[in-house]
Amino acid sequence: MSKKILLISRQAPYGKSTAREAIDIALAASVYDQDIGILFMDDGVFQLLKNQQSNQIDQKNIASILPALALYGIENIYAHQESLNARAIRADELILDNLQLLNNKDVGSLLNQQDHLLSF
Amino acid sequence: MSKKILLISRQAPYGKSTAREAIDIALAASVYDQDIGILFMDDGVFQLLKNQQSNQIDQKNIASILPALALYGIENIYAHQESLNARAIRADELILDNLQLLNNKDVGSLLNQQDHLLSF
Amino acid sequence: MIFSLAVYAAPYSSQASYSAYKFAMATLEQGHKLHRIFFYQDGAHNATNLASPPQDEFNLQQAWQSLAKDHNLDLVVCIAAALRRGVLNESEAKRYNKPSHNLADEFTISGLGQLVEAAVVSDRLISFG
Amino acid sequence: MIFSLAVYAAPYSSQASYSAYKFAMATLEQGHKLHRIFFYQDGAHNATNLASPPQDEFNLQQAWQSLAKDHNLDLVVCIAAALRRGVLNESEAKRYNKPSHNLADEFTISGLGQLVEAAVVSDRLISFG
Amino acid sequence: MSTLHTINKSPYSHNTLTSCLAVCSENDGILLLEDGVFGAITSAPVADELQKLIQNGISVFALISDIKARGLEDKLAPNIKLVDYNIFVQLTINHRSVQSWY
Amino acid sequence: MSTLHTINKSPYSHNTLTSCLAVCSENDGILLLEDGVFGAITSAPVADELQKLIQNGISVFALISDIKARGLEDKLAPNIKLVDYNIFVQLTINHRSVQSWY
Repeated sequence: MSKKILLISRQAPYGKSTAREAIDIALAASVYDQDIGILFMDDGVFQLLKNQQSNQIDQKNIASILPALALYGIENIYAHQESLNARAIRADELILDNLQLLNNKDVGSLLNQQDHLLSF
Repeated sequence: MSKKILLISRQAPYGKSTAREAIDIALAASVYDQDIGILFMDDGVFQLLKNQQSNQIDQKNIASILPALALYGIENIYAHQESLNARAIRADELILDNLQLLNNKDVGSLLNQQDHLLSF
Repeated sequence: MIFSLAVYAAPYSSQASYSAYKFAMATLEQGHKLHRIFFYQDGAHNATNLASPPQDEFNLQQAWQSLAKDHNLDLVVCIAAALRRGVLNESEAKRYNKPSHNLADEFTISGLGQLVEAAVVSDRLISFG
Repeated sequence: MIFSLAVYAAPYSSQASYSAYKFAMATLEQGHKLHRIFFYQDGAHNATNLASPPQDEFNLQQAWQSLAKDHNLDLVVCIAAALRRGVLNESEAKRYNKPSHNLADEFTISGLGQLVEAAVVSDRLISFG
Repeated sequence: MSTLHTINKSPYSHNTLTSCLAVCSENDGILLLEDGVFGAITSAPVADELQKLIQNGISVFALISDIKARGLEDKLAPNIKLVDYNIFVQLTINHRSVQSWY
Repeated sequence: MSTLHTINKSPYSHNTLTSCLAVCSENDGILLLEDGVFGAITSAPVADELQKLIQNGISVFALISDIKARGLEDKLAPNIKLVDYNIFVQLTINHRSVQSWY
């Protein structure tokens, strides 16, 4: 029986390695036959911005890695609407176009449906 | 010519090692013949609370180490009044009785008088 | 119940590894099965055998090792996290031409899949970071 | 001007060490004297010689070593921070009966006084944490 | 099904507790540990909101060893239940999954 | 004499920028770097207060490489000066000492 596992990525890209290492887990998880989702909230939504030029600080580009999530078969990719609003980030600024936007209440319900939460 | 050096300790005790390692620097600095001060502000003022029982979490007691600052000849020990207020910490709850209380403006002036700021 | 833990923070610098250790002890005392403890990100530093804290301080690396020995625990360090942070076993040290290795006994180095597998087989997966 | 830097964060996990490195380069390019770079707290991890990041990632430990060689820099790691975090030179490894040592070339291990001395002789002391 | 949330950062310096409160649901539990226990004192940021959530059925716990270590026993807000590691384990069993906020 | 303040944490998740603004004085400078550059965008918490301080003589800078890395060039608040590491070094010389907030 497959398990519902949600990764919650809440950290900004680059200042810490957390954002990058959360994506690595998502990609690793995709090869197991489980129901994997990933939720970007709080500063984690900054990872979704287009136009990141991380070569400026000698780091790999998070925005370039994110499209791999869908390629690896992770279909449930969520972003927290209130986190986007607080940062004045519009839908057309996002690198992913298959995002499901969730409000506070939706996030609460989503958490309650999971078997495991992996938080970063 | 002696230099004015201020340590600024802003982190809560125990959750991170920062508070402890800042005190170690203050004690090390005291043997040089410089004008050393230490300022507790933000969550750093939680270090000053009496009744810490850090043996509960297998750590050395910050409240027991702090009196060493005066013994090592560090006379300028400051606490940020607004940080104490925000945490509802009263003067009689503090482990040190030789603290100088500074408001926002005083802190700004104090910083501007230093040759070096060591921040933790 | 079957538990697994994920540890993301360095010992000493952060209290989170210590909390994970205390939680692990409590699950075992209650008779639960602890399937795996997975160390990722700065949690990799829990697996060094070179940490030398003062005698009167709690030595978390040693505590993990004793707990693992007593309860036959599976302590796994993520290989990618460990390599980036300089925690190597003998074979990785050879592969990367490094002069020494520092992985503590009782720990093994393996891939991120071990965390996912732990999630699959465990009733509860608790993260400490 | 005479500069010294204090580095309190681990490489890779945090960007702060990288910022310190770029700042150090800029001071040298402008012809200032860099008296010392002092590594404390998790900054001690900058001094391991075992970090093995993927080839296509920036290797900060190596970058520090090259910079130090080129400019004859004084890279000092706090002994108390290093011992607790498992960064040892040969003599400390012997003293603590540890099977190996991992201090990178160009780094020396010394006491906290070296940070205070740096403050005393430098016009500017900049912290990265 | 419900979620247990753990918070290990001070609400005076980090916004994790605020984020948690925004999305936690009825019947969820919140456990404060490490520096997260500073969220259990009467003067804590979002202390009022925390009390409101408690009225609405959310249970709030704090790890007693972390409270004692920091000398906070006399400063606790009402209706926060002090627990040890054994009860922490029990709480993770009573909820379906655990979200760690840090 | 004046102080240069550096901020390397996001003001959305940490309270460091707020703490800095509370105590910084006229003629001080503030440099945003690493995740601190999220404080330079128009929607940032304390963005209004930052603008007020700029009107009152405080200079605010942001490290351009960190701005570009995070894709924030089009979202910057007015009157924030973009600088490189060479100017960062110069700023530390122009001020008497440097307070790093993290």
